[in-house]
Parts: sequence; C-alpha cells; structure tokens
Amino acid sequence: MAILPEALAAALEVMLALLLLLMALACLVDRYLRRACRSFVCFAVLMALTWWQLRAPWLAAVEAVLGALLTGFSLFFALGFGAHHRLPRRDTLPGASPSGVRSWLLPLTWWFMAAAASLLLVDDVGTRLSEALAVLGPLALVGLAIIGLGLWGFVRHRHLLRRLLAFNVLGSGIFLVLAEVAGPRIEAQALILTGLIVALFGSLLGASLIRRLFILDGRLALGSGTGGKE
Amino acid sequence: MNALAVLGDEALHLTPSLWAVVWLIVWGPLLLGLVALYFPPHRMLTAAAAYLPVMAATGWLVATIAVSGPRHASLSLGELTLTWYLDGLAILLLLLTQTVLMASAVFAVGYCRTAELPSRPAAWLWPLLGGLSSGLTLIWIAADLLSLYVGLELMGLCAVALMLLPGEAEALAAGMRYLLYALVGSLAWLLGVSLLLGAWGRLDLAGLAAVAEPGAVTTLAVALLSAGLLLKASIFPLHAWLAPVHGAAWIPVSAVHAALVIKASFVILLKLWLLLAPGQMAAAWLLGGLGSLAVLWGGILAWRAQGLKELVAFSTVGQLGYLMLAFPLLIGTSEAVAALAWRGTWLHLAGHALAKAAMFMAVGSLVLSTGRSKLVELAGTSRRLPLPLLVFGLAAVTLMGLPPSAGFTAKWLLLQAAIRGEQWLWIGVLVLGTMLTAAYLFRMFRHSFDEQAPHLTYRRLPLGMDMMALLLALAALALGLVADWPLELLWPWGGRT
Amino acid sequence: MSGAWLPVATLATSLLAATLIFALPERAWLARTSLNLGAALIKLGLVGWMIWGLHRGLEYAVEFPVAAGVSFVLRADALGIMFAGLSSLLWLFTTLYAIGYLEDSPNRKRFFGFFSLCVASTLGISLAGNLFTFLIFYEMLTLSTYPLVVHRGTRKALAAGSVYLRYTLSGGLALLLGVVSLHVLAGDIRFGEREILADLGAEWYPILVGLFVVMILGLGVKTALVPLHGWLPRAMVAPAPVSALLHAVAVVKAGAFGIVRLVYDVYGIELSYQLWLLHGLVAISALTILYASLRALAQQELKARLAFSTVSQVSYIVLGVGLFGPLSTVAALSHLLHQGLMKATLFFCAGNYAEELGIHRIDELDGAGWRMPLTSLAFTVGALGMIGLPPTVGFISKWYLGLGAVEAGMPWLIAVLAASSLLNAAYFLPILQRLWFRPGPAHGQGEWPDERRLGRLETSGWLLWPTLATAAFSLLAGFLASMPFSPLEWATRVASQEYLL
Amino acid sequence: MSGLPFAGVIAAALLWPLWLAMRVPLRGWVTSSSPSRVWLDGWWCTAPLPALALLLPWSEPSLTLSWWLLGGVWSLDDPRRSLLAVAVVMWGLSGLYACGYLASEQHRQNAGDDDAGRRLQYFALFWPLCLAGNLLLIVAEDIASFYLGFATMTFAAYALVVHAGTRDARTGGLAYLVMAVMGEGMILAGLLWAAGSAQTTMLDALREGLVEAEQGVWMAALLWLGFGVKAGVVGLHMWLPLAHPVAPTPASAVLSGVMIKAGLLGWLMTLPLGHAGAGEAFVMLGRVMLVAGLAAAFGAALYGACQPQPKAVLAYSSVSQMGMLTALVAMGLIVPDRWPALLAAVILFACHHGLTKGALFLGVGVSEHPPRLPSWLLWILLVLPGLSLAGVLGSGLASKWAYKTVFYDADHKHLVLWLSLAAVGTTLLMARALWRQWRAERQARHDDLMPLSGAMPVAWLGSLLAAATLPWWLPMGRTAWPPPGELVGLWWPAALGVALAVSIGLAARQRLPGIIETLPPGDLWWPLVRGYRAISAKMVHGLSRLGMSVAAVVRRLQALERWLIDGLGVLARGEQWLGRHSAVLMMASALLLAIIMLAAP
Repeated sequence: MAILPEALAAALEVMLALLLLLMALACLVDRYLRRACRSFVCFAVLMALTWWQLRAPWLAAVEAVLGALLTGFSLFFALGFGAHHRLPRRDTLPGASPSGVRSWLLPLTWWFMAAAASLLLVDDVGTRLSEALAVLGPLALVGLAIIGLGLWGFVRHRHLLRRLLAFNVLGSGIFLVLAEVAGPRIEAQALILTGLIVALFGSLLGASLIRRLFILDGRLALGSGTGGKE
Repeated sequence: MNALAVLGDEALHLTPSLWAVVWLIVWGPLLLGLVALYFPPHRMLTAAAAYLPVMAATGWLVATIAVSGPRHASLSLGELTLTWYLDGLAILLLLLTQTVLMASAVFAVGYCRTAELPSRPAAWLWPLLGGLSSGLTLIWIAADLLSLYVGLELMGLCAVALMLLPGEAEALAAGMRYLLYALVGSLAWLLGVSLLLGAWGRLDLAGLAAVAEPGAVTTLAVALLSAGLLLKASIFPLHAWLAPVHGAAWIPVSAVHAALVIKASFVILLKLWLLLAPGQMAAAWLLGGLGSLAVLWGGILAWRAQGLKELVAFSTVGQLGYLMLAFPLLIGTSEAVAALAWRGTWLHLAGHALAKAAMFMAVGSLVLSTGRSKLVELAGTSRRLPLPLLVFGLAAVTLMGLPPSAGFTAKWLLLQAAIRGEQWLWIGVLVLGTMLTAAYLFRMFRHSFDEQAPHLTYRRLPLGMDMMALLLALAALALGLVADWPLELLWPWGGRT
Repeated sequence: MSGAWLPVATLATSLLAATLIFALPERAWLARTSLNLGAALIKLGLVGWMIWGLHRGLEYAVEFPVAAGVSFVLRADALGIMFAGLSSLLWLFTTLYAIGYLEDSPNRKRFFGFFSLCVASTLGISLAGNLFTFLIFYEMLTLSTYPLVVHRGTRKALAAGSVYLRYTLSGGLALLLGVVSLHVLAGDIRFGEREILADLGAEWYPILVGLFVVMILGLGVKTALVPLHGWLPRAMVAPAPVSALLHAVAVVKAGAFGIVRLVYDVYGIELSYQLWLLHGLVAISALTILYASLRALAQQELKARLAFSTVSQVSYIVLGVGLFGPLSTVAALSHLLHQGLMKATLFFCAGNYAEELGIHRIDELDGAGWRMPLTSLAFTVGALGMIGLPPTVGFISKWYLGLGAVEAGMPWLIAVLAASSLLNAAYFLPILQRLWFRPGPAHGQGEWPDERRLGRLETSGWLLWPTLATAAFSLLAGFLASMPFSPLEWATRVASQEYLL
Repeated sequence: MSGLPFAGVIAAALLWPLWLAMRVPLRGWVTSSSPSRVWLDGWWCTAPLPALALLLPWSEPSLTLSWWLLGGVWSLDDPRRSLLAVAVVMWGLSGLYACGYLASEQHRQNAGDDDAGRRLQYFALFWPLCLAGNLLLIVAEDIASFYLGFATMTFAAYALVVHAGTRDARTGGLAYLVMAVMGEGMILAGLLWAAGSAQTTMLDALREGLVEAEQGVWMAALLWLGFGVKAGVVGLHMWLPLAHPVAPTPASAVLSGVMIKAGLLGWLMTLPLGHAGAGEAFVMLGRVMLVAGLAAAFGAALYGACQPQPKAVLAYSSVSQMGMLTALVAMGLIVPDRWPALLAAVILFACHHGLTKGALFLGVGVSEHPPRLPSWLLWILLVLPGLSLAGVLGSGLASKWAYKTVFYDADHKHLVLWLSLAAVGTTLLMARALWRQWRAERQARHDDLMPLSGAMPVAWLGSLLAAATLPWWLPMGRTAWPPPGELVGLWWPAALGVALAVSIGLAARQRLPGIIETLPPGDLWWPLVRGYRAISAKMVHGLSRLGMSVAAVVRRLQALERWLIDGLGVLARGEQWLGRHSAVLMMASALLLAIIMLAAP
C-alpha cells in the first residue's frame, strides 16, 4: 500500500466508491434477476477491495469468501441455477405502494438521519459542510448513498430475491459507514465481521426459503396469493 | 452507578468454577442440540435427563450469585474485550430461559413423536433450539454492544431457521417475512451501534453510560437502535410478522419464541434506554403509548381471531404492550415509582413467559389431539381433554392478571406505580387490557364447555407433554405468591445512579 | 403465633382435595367421594379447632411478603372464623348433596375439582388478613365458580357464564383499583388496623370516599346490590348445588363479607359513619331489598324466584353493616350465617323437586308436599325463615336488624323490613299453599313433568339428608339462638369487639 | 311448689300437642298401607289436657329459658290463667266435638276416599299445632315466644279454615291468610320498633317503653291494628265472616271462641293500658279505638243480621262482641286509673264470649244434625247461650254487670248506653242465627238425616255447661252478681232486641231475601278484592313493562356491541396493511422517536 502515492490512493478510493455505487444501483434496479445477482457479486468483490483499501485485510478476505463467493452462490441457488425449477428470469411484479417520488420519501428522510448523524460525528465544532464532507471521505458518502438505495430497494421491491439483494446492499452500506465513522477500531471490525456472517447466514436462509417457497407454490413475494398478489 | 462499581472491582471477577458454569450454560445447550441432531431423543425422560446438567449449573449459578452478589467477566479475543455481567436480573432471566427451554425441549420430544414429524427436520430442531438458548444466554449476560449483537443475531437466525422446519408454504412465507424484518431490524440496530461507536469510541455498556452524553448523535443512535429492536420485539405497529410466525411454527418453537425470543429484544431496548436516554420522558411516553395501542390492538384482534394459535399470538402482541409501560414509568419518575415499575415489569415478563409457553403447549395438545385448530371446532373438548384445558386456564389466569399469579402481582405493582406516579392513562390501559384479555381468553372456555357440540375423535397424547405445560403454568402462578425473593434480587437495579 | 399452620392447613385441605380430584380419573367415584367427604370433614374439624382456640384466646396467623410492600396474610379472627365455619359446614352438606345430584352425569371430576377450589377460595376470603390477600381469593372465587356456572354446557348456561364473568371480572377490577389506591395511600393495611385511614387527615377524606365507592362497586357486584345484580338470576341455570353454594355461601356472601370487612376492619365503623358512607349503604340496600322482592314476586320459575329473593336477603347484611350501632352489626353478621343456612335449604329443595319430579315452575308444584313431604317440610322451614317468622333464624336476623334500625335513629327502615316481610310472604306463601293445600298429581290429578324414582325414600338419600340437615340447622340456630357458639352469640362477640375498641 | 315441676308442666302442656301433631306424619310414614286408620282417636282428644295442670295455683308460675330464642320467659298471672282456662276447655270440647263431626270423613276414608283421608290427616296435624301456638302465646312473657306462638297459631289455623277444600273454603282461607299476614307484618313492625326503642326482649318492658318512647303512640297504633286483625277491629274484620262459615264447626268454635282472644291478649300484653303517665296521645288513641270498637259493634250487628248462614251471623256477632271488647280496652287508655277493675271485666267478658260463642258454634252443627233429644229440650239448650250472649243471664249477665259498674263508677254512663244499644244488636243477631238454625233443623228433620250421637252432643252439652258455670270456676277472682233491682236495666236491651227482631222478621219476611242476595258475607272484602285485582293487573303490567324496558335496553346495548364487534373487522384489514408496511413503519417510528427526542427539552 505504501508504495502507492497518496493521490493515487485517493483516486483509487474515489473510483472504488463510484464503482460501488454503480454496482449497487445496477444490482437494485435491474429486473433481470440473474444479472442483478451478478452485479451483486461484483459489488461484493468491490467491497472486498474496499476493505483491502481500508487496511483491513482480514475483512477483505472474509468479504471475498462470505460476501462474494458464498452469498453469490446462495443467490444463484435461490435462482435455481442448474436445477429443475428455475425462478422466472425477470421480476414482473409491480412495486409496492407507495410508488413514484413518495416511495423515496421515507428512505430519503432516513438516509438524511444517518447522514446527519455521520456528519455530526465529525462536525462537532460546526465546521462547514464541505469540510465535513471532505473529512468524511468518499467511501462514507457512498456508504450513505448505498444505505439510501438499499432502503429504497427494500421498501419498494416485492420480489423476495430482490429484497434479499437490497438487504445485502443495505448492509454493506452500513458497514462502510461504520468503518468510516468508527475508524480502524478493532470493535468496528468485529462488528462488521459479525455483520458479514449474519448477512451470509441470512442470505443462505433467505435463499433456501425463496427456493422452497417457489417450489411449493410458485410464490415470489410475501402475501397470501401466489405471485405475490396482495 | 452500581454496575460500574462492580466492573471496576477485580475481586468481583468470576471465579474459574463460575466461568466453567457460565460456559456450560452458554454452550451446553448448543452442544446437546448438536448431539441430538445425530441421536434424536425419543423419550421425554431422556431429554430431561440430558438437560439436567445445564439446569443444575443454572441453579448453582443462581444460588451463588444470589448469595454473593453480582459478578462480571471479561473475555479477551486479541485486542477485543467482551464484557459479561451477571447480576440478579441476568441470573433470573437465565433461570427463566433454561426453565422454559427445558420444558419446551421435553415437550418437543413428545410433540415430534405424536405429531409424526418428518425425522430430518425434526432432528434439526435440537441444534437450533440449542443455538437459540446460547444466543439468549449471551444476551442476558452481555455487558457490551458487540456481545449483545452476536447474541441477538445468533438468536434471530436460529429462530428464523426453526421456521424452515415445518416445510409448509405458510410457515415458509412467515419465516421469510420474519427473516427479512429481523435482518433489517438488525441493520438498524447496527447503524445505531456504529454511530455510538463512532461518537464515544467504546461498546461496553458501563463505559458508554459513563462517557455518553445526551446529544444529537446519541439521540439519533438510540432512535435507530430502538426502531430495530421494536421491530424485532414486535411492538405495535411493527408486530405484523408475529402472528403468522406463531401460527405456522411448531408448537414448542412458538412457545419458546413467544416466551423468550421477543422478550430478548425488549430487554435490550429497556437496558439501553435506561443507560442512554434516561431523561427522554416524551419519547418514553411515546413508547408507552405504542404499548397501550398494542394492548388494545392485540386484545381486539385476539378477540376476533378464529384460530387458536392466532388467538394466542395476538395475545402476545397485547401482552408485550404492558411491558412497554415500563418506559414511561421508569424514565423520569421518582425513585419509589421506578422501583415499583421495575419490579412489576420483570415480574410481568417472567409471568408472561411462563404462562405463554404453557398456553402454547396446551394449545398444541388440543390441536394435536383433535386435529382441529379453530376455536369453534374445539367445542365440547372439556370433557375429553381436561388437562390441556386446565393448563390453558391456569395460563390464562396469569395472562389476565388475576390472582394468584405473577401477572396479578405484576399488575398490582404496575398499577401502584402508575397511581403513585400519577400517570392515570396507564391505569386505564391496564384495566382495559385486563378486560380484553379476559374477553378473548374466555372465548376458549365458552366453546370448550359446550356440551351440545358434535363429538370429535381424539388422539391420546403422552402425559408428559401436558405435565410440562402444567409445570410452567403452575410456576407462573406460584411466582405471583413468592415474588418477593426474585424481586429483591433485582434490587438495586442497573438503571440509574 | 402458636398455630400458624392451622389456617394454612385449613386452606390446604381444600386445595389438596381439588388437586387430587383433578388427578383422579372420571370413573373413580368411590375415591372421589371419599376424598370429598374426608376433606370436608377434616376442614370442618380444623375450623372447629380454630373456633375453640379463638374462644380460648389463641391467635392464628401466618404471613409472608409477596412483593415490595405487600404481604400475603392469613389470620383467623372472630369475624373470619365465623364465615369460615359457615362455609365449611355448608360445604359438607353441599358436597353430599352434589354427589347425589350429579349421579350419572358427565364431567363430575371437573365439577368437584372446581367445587373444592371454590370452597378453598371462600375459606381464603374468610381467613384473609389484609385486602391484598382478600383480593386474591376473591378473584380466585370468580374463576373457580365459572366452570360451575356453565357446567351444564347448554347455550343458556354458556351465555349466563359470560354474563357472570362480565359482571364479576369488572367488579374485581374496580375492587383491584380501589385496593391498590388504598395501598398507595396508606400502605399495607391489615384488617383491624382501623385507625390508619382515620389518621390520614381530613384532606384525604374526599379521596377515601371515592375509593370506598369504587370498592363497593366491586364488592356490590358479587353481593348483587341493585343495579349490579343482573348476573345472579341468570346464573340460575347452574346445577342446584351450585346455586346453593353461590347463593348461600360462596359468591354472594363473599361480596357481603367483603363489605363487612371494608367497613369494619379497613375504614372503621366510625370513619365510615363520619364520611356518610354508611348512609349510602343503607339507601342502596333498602332499595335492593324492596326492588328485588318485587321482582321475585313476578317470577314464575322457582329458582328465579329464589334468586331474586337472595338479592333481597343479602342486602339485609349490607343494611346491617350500614346501620351504625352494635345491634345492627350483630344482625349483619348473624344474617351472614342465617341466610346461608336458609338459602341452601331452599335451593336444595328446588333441586330435589327438579331431580325427582322434573319441576321447575311454581305452578307445577301443586300437591308436591304429599309426594315429597320431607323436602317440602324443609322448604317450608326455609320459606318461613325468609319471611322472618320465629322460630327460624330469619326471625333472629330481622329482629336485630329492626332493633339496629331504631338504635341508629332510622325507624323508617322498619317499614322497609315489614314491607320486605310482607313481600316475602307474598311470594313464598303461595308456594307453600301449592305444596301442601292444592290437589295435584299426588292426588291423582295430572302428572309430574318428569318423575323419577331416585331412592327408597321420597328421593335419593344423598339429596334428602343434606336438605333436612340444613333445614334443621336453620331451625335450631333460631330455637337456640342464645346458646353459646350459636351464630347469634358469635356475632355478638364479634360486634362487641368492634365497638369496644 | 317450686319452679321445676312448673317447668315440667309447661313443657308437657306445649310438647304434648306437638307430639300429637308429629304423630300424624309418623303414623302415616310407619304404617302407610293401612287404609282404615283412625286419625282423630282418643289420644288425639287429649291434646289440651296437660295444660289443665297449669291452672293449678302455682306459687311461682314462671320459667326462664336463657337459651331459648332471644331468651325466653314464660309465666302466668290471673288474667292469663283465666284465658288459658277458657282456651283449654274450649279446645278440649271442640276436639271432642271434632271427633264426631269428622266421623263421616273417617267413613269415607275407610271406604277408600284418599282425599278424605288427607283432609283428616291435615286436621289431625294442624289442630294440635294450632293449640300449641295458642298455649304458648298465652304463657309467653318474652316477645319472641309470644310472636312465635301467635304466628304458629295463625298459620296453623289456615289449614283448619281451608279444610273442606271447596271454592268457598279457599276464598275464606285466602281472606284469612292475607289479613293474617298483613297483621303479622304490622305486629312485627310494631314490636321491632317498640322493642328497639325500649331495648328489651320482654313484653312488660316493652309496655313501659312505649310510654316513654317519643313516637310511642304510633308504635301502639301499629300494635293495635296488627293484633286488631286477629281481634276483628272494624275494617280488618273481613276474614271472620268469610273464614268461619267455611271452616269445620269445631274449628269455627275455637277460631271465634279462643283464637280471636289472642288479639285481645296481644293488646293487653303490649299496650300501656292503665298506665297513668301515658300522655295525651295515648288517650287520643284510646278514643280512636273506642270509636272503632263501637262502630264494629253496631256495623257488624246490622250487617250480620242480613246474613243467611248461621255461622256467618255468628261470625258477625263475634266482630260485634269484639268491638265491644275493643271499646272496653280503649277505656284502659282513656281512663287509666280504672284499669284494674276494668281488666277484670274485660277478662270476664272475653272468657264469657269465648265459651258462649264456642257453644253457639257447636250448636250450629248440632242443629244441622239434631241428636235424639226432644225438640223442646234441644231448643231450650240452643237458645240458652244466645240469651247469655245477649246479657240476659249467666255469664253474659255477670260480665255486663261487671263493666257497667266500672263505668258507672268512672262516670261514663253514655258508654254504658252505647254498649247496651250494642247488646240490642247482639240480640238481633242471636235471633237471626237461631231462626236460621231452626230452619236448618226443620230441614234436617224433614230430610231425615242420620241423627248424631256420641261425641258431638256430649261436647256441645259440655260447652253449654262450661259457659253457664263460667263465673264460678274462672280463676279471675269471684264475680259479683247484679242485685235484682238492676236487672231491668240490664235486660231491656235484650227485650228490645227480641221485639225488634220479631217485628222485623214479620214485617220484612218477603223482602229480606232480596237484601240478603246483595250482601255477601265478608262485606268490605269484595270491593277490596276488586280494587286489588284492578291495581294488581296494572302493577303486573307495569312490572312486566319494567322488565321489558330493561330487557329492551339490554338488547339495545347488545346490538350496539354487535355493531361494534362487526366494525372491528376493519382492524383485520388494518393488520394486513401493517404487515405490508412493516419496513416503512420501522423507519417512520425511528424518525418519530428521533424527532421527539430531539425536540423534547
């Protein structure tokens, strides 16, 4: 790491952040499920890189194994990759109400809360916003953005797999913010590690649930009827 | 504050023998569960015997701590230090947990056999229950947010996994919903924790209480934490996932879940609020208000419920509402009021845990024996199934808060606190809640005492199942009369200086 | 504290009996019967022992803390033991009766289990040493009587059970609120520590009055004070022994006993008088006495008429409590016992008619005296007692009540009493006339609704002997009212304690 | 003699009739299969005999029973001993008479008529019971015993009244019972009130207490009216003419002869008669009583003279005579200082009336089934007690003289005049009764009914003898006989009455039946019954309306409840909504909490 010049490191960081945001977006808005899952695997790999970048090699390794490999595997398992019953390739369910701008309202306010809190953390004495943003760093900002996206996705989507994806993205966003605001503390890493494990198990559980629900009565969303008609 | 003083005192570290006991209690059930995965118990006595060491260890721990006072322990993993703290509250919750778990496990043996559950998923019941137990134990004794997080997640994931076992679509859908909300709740919690960590740089509760100042960040963190925990604790209006889960899960799972799992989130919530938001009276009133609404909402829905399990599930929603009254009664009130409310809350929690587990078991026996699950279809059961009905009745006594039961004594204490604190609203809630509870619980009896109903065919159940339920129900009753000893252990409490 | 185990043992007898009965199989008639009777006899013996001990000045008390500041207190004082004596005596008879009554009917295990629980609760009420303990058993009573009320399991019984619960549980809640508030106000008041509330000071008096009203609302439900009496006539769908128990000992008396405790042992008679609480009691009980008698007059069902008569008669107790003076206290306390004896007799008789002849309505009773002379004789004794004619116990109660009314300076109440007597006569004498002087199926005219031959005597011995025993007791307690240990004498003793202090 | 034998005697006197009453069901129970059992046997007739021992001159005729009811005291003094004597004689003779009177029912029972057997059993059961009550009330000194005796006698007599089981008997029984219960109510109220204010359980203390009590006169009025039902005070007398004719003749005899004297005894025991310090209010009460008594004396005579049935006429005569007695008792309140002398007169009058009226009633039965006696002898014997009642001879003359002297001494001559006029009425009644009896006897002889022998005539003759010899054996001291010069003053009412009767009888021979048709026995009873029916119909209607309106309110509430419950279905939809929006709600609650916490001070 040390061999890289500082500017390059900063540029790398920004690029990583932008890529993360892009992948998260791709993963969340894509209605083609397999593509979305692939985007998520990419997102997870990028997360691993980010941990490396943040000087947390252990986390990077764990993220690569748990986040990219195992979670990706579980997602594809849920899709029915290579099995007899496959999920439909495209999510055709309408979004949950409220739709449009209003569907953004709550995630935005929530995001605002998180952002405000993060800013407040570094902004004790009332420095200007731009300085605070600078202090917070691009990864934290992207983390916040990802939180917002993830929340939106979680609230808006009804397809279970997409909600699972949204949860994973949301979790990653929170890890990013956590890493940024708490710094390289061992506690933060422990929390993230736990969170990763939880996310993996959650994904595994979720994937198997989705799979079996689909096999049992073709259900793709929560609610009483098949096909998620609520 | 009290907890701090203990943590600073080297002399009050756990002795090695106590350490061993604690480890046994934390991991013993999990190990037993793993063993049972490969050698599932077929007789209830076996299960009871296998669990006996854990129970004995719990008993010994309780006795020791009760005599010698609170103890603490720290566990270092490299640079990371986890702190555990065993005070009266923790050991009592431990005792409660292990009692309910053991009863449920023993009940589950009979249940698996009688309900002829498929053997593979049935075998998985054991390790998952063990994991649940470990998670719960961890939560009760944890004194830092990381341990709490680990415990919470362990418990939550096990609980969701247990939903997978029945394999029916309804159960799976309920489990899926549960999973999603549990995970999102955890994330909200994690966000809150990360804010706290960022702001104050530490995770141990005692340290946080010492350094954290009320401010915007703490406040936001507490709000986020609380939202996550409220969702996990299924407090109105975030309770909607609960009823399907209880309705679809296996009976012993529902019993443990209603008795303990959702309580864990509540316990964490209460602990954190007392530490981090001791002056937030308005917000505490909001929580109390949510609790009141929960009492009404849960009560009314239980009253309208058609299915037996549904009724019990909504009853849980309503009963949790009473617990939420702890916030307005504990936060920003005088010492005397808080002392009463503190005791009342824990007593209610314990009473409800025991009674609700017993009630679920009774419901399980009824449903299993008759093959019917609707209230109306159970008409006329009292002649053939007196014991489950008796258990149901005894549990109902506690839930309604009628004497002699833990529920009654708890209600007495809460009422006393409300009157003394001049918070009249909660009196109305308690009264109305009692009436609603009576209204929905007596529907069961009204149907079961019907002698003009067509006769059903009945399946014989092992006596041990009902005895377990009876044991729990009687414990709930007895707790109302001998509440003094456990309540004295709760005092002095870790809430304030 | 020499005999702390005695109250506990007395209570445990019934509880244990209940538990064992629940544990026995349905078919174990002999074991259950012997258990029932054994427990009843043991309990009667224990209570008798305590009575004797109290007579010699011993003290029986036991207590332990339940939660912060509240204790569970069992204490046998003169007032409590009086009620305990009544309940254990009548329990014996009612159990005997119930065994015969429920012969060959389903769910006997459940019935006798809850029956024992019910008596345990009644005993607990009588031995309770503070309001908290009282409340515990008071609510326990509600719960344990519900299965008895709905025992038949018919639609009507279930509906009556619901009504019963609505009333009693709401009443229980009101009582709970009052008791808790009182507890907050004055701490854990033991029965007999009357000065605590009086010493609170005048600024608390309005609150005390309010709490009293709330608690009377709670207790008044069980006492069936008008307008809180609606459950009682409906609860008549229960089997006859249950009605006897509800009306004579358990539920109604629990409420009345609670009022007695509240006035005498919590508020203290002087404070109650000072706060005008007693006047309220007098007014409401006078209203109840007359209203219920009028309603009884209009009933054509035998048990319904008896039910309204109970509403009216129990208010005598409240009236006695409400009048300020030792004589009325004697009246209230002795009527507590007297009414139990008489009403149990009457309900037993009603049950006998129903079981043996299928009679439920009054106009079916024509000539039943010839078919069932002993039962009818017992009924006559009970009815005359209700009217208040000597030498039955009813006269003794009425006598002291009237004297108490004069003593309290309210002679107009004598008009209420006389009117009540007349009304009682108006609704009981026609029954007697039908029983004895009208020609009916026994004279070869028409037939009984559903005649069964239950025994060699006019009906089964299980049914007959308890009936005769309670009738005999209600005669003897009147004849020998001035003997030592008679209800009257014991009531006088309690009253003298009350007013000497 | 000491107290112990007296206790034994009194116990025997009370328990023996009770045992005889008990014997009836016991015999029925033990030997249920024998149809020809004789219920009114020799033993049964001995019921009042042990009470005769009470008439012996006991030195200390008092018994205290501390365990009894509210504490019992039983004792005897001369007035009560006199009444007791008359009661015992009358009960004994009537019992004997009843054996013969009910022999026909016994025959019917033996012939297999179960109803007759039942009626006999009731008679055999309640007769001694009634007697025991009567004896108890005479000896009782404490209120409870007195009330017990009074109530026992009253209610047991109901069974005697309705003995025949006919429609008329039931009406008479109803009238009797209704009035009796009302009387009991008033007595109870009066006793309670008086005893409460005097704080006593004894009758003598109660009398004292009445005088001192503030509202004593009201208590006294209640007691007067309450006992007045039994004693046939005007307005409360309706049961007498209804119940007497329908009851078996021996029962009528004791009802009219002995039992209505219980009312008188009640007055004597509870009213402060002869109490000097009683005050103006009591004098006022006395005047009211006096007027009521005289009204009864005249009104009953007039109304009774129109009755066709001899027993109804005799019943009205009882009302009339009791009215005179009421007037005498009232004088005890108006002129208290004359009371001791007046008391003797009252007792003498009461005893005389008891026996004479008993003899007259028994005579009615005799005239309906004339025994084998020469007609002239029979008629002399039948007329004699009538003359005695009219005050012409025998005890009637003596008692009339007794009160007359008292009033002359007290200077109340106008009262004597009134009473003499009442005696005219009595004579009229006697004439009417005897006339009807004569008709009945002629009818009986014409129908050639089976003549009676044995018990009935013997009992009747015994009662005649007892009535005639009353002044010589009454324990209440020696009676003074009027000097021959006063006889004119004593006889003129009777003569006037006879003359009046004959003239009316001759003059109104044709028209009288018309009047009779319109004047049923029981006078005021019938309008009262009509009024009651109207009112009770309204009341029942009102009560059922009340019940219905209560039920309507309940129904309304139930409907409201159902509506509410149905409305709760909305909640189920709400629950679904909550289920769909949990995530959003979680965010919202976090936001809300944050806002509140930040906004709160």
